[in-house]
Amino acid sequence: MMRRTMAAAVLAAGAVLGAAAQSNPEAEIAKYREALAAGNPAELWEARGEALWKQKRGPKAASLEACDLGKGAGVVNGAYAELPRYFADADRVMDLETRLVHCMVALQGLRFEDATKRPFGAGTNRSDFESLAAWITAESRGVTMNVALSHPKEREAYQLGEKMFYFRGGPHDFACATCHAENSKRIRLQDLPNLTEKAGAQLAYTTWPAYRVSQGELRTFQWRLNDCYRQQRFPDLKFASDASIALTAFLARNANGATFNAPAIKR
Amino acid sequence: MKPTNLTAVLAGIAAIAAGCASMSDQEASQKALQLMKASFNERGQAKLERLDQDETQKLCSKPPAQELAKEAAARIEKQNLASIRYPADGKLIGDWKSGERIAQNGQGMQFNDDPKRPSGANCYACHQLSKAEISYGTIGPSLYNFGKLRGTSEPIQRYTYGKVYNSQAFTACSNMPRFGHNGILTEQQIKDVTALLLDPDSPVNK
Amino acid sequence: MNHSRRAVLKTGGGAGVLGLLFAAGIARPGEVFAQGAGLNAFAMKSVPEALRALGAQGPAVSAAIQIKAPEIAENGAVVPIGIESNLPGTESITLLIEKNPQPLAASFSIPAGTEPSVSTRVKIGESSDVYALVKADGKFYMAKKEIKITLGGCGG
Amino acid sequence: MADPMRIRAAERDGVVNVKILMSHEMETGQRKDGSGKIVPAHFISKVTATHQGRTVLSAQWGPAVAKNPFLEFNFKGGKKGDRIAITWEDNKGETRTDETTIN
Repeated sequence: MMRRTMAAAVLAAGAVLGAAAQSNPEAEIAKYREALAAGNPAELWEARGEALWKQKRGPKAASLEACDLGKGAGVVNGAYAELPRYFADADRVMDLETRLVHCMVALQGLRFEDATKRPFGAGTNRSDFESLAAWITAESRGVTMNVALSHPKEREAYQLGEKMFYFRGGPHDFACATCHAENSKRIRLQDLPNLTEKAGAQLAYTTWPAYRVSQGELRTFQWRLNDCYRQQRFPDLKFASDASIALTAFLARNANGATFNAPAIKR
Repeated sequence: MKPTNLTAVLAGIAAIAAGCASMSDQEASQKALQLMKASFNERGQAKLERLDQDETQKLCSKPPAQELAKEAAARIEKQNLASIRYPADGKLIGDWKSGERIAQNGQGMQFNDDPKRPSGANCYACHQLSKAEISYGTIGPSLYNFGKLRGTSEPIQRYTYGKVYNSQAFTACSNMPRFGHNGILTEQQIKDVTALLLDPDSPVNK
Repeated sequence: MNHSRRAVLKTGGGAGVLGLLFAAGIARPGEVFAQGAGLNAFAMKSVPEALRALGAQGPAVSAAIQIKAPEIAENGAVVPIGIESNLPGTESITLLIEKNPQPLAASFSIPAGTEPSVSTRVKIGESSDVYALVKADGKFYMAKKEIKITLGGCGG
Repeated sequence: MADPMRIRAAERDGVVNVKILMSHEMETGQRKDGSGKIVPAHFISKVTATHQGRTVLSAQWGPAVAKNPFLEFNFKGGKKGDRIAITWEDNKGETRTDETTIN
């Protein structure tokens, strides 16, 4: 099956080669992306993440298997498609990373500062969060996005996230909306999803985490927000911060109804 | 669904959502700012002051479907027009080759950038300029043949320099950074970018 | 795995190792070629030098070799490239990237029963011609394709 | 220690398609780290694939192969249930072998 798909992709690639190539960069880029999809190194992170989830760690020598991601203790399948959500035990809306930190502290006995030391990995200095997120999100592949706004704190997070989305600041006057509020725009050759519209919001949110070939790293949605703000010339968005959760809540909720399809592979 | 429709729907959702939380738009703006101030760390040259908006930024922090009042737009343009400083030597056209390098460079002012190195303008991120560079963005209009179409008269030179210096002087809530006003580019760099756009020898006009 | 051979590889670390291996009687010329490229070829700084090190000067251009790769890559850090040879008796497939500091990227030896077609992903520093070198029935053949590398994203 | 590879081997009409992902930095030896120091070259230099003990592909790589390498090839003669083993060895002498079953 996989072989047939690959063969078809290669055939399709061969057919277009030479003909329309020069005049159609978009088609060539599409081919580039298709060829990459044949083998996604995100799988290497998924394997590490599953092992981490089950490994006994921390002062309490406990695994994360009893962690409640919102669908009951230890239920991973489909959990990511309903995050961020309100957790009564913390009286707070939490996204995946924040919830994982909560569990590392509560179950494994780690201190918050130690647990959050390395939100994003670089080379062999890997982030546990990126590996865990790779595996946990993979367990929601094919699941319909269903982020609730039933608790007042969920509604507040959504509303504040929306405000953040349009907030212009910094020396460049950039907001999220500068690049992500119109259809069919691109930066350099990269298509920019219109996050104010259902289709764009769905496509964007359901394809993170992703293996970023430009970095050779698996990156999470939280990383995506952090790095967008860096490029917006804002200060450094804190890992597992309330602003980060609010913006995630806004964008995740707008993706409701779409089928989750990550970890993906991107430029 | 058209963006305007959806924004209306979203606004509707937000309104319903706000129902019991009963946060007015202004309250939400204030609360979001507090939230952001508590959720960002200063890093490198990016201080928390960057979250303090000027009036232009404040007025422009709104969904595109929410129309900006005519009077507000006029105020933004007037204020920003007044900020433009033209070069004392009266020369607005620099070196287009240097302008091309500035247009290609996307570095500068990020928390991981060296503040001692000059910033780029990253024009190609949003605009088509020369024919040779196929990797260009479309957030802004194509500027290919910018000078060829407009000529290089004194008013065109002043408009071009001024637009790069402070885009909001001509279009309120433009997406384009105010390169001179906010100190992203130096006077010489703006001259060079102006040359890239207007010089007949520049690849933009070939 | 031959342990004594690995020990030599460890201490050698790249260029010049091939001569050492021959001298030590560990590698036979036939074996190295059967595995594709001579090790010192990887250190060469140009395509002609690399070809010489591989004993493959003046390979004939062949339409029976296909390079399957996008003409434009969004990022040079990962460029997918497949090479397929339709030459009978294909023994090895070698990939060279002209503008890379060391053009020789990878070499595959194809035993009988294995299809003369491999896919991998390489780094390409800037827009460049890439070459596929195929050894078939003892002779060398070559094909070429240009790959453009674009600048991406916000540039930061 | 290096992480396991992900290997997929699928037989169809007598041809086995093998896809491999390896976890490796593939440092070129030309990149500088944050402090401006050259990061030493560290890359997989040799890959061998065997089917029931017989070599079905061997490769020599330089540092231009992309980080977290991907390799795909096809060979004849494998059956469902047969074992495929992949071994890589890098320029520092580290090595790793993983196996999978053809399906």
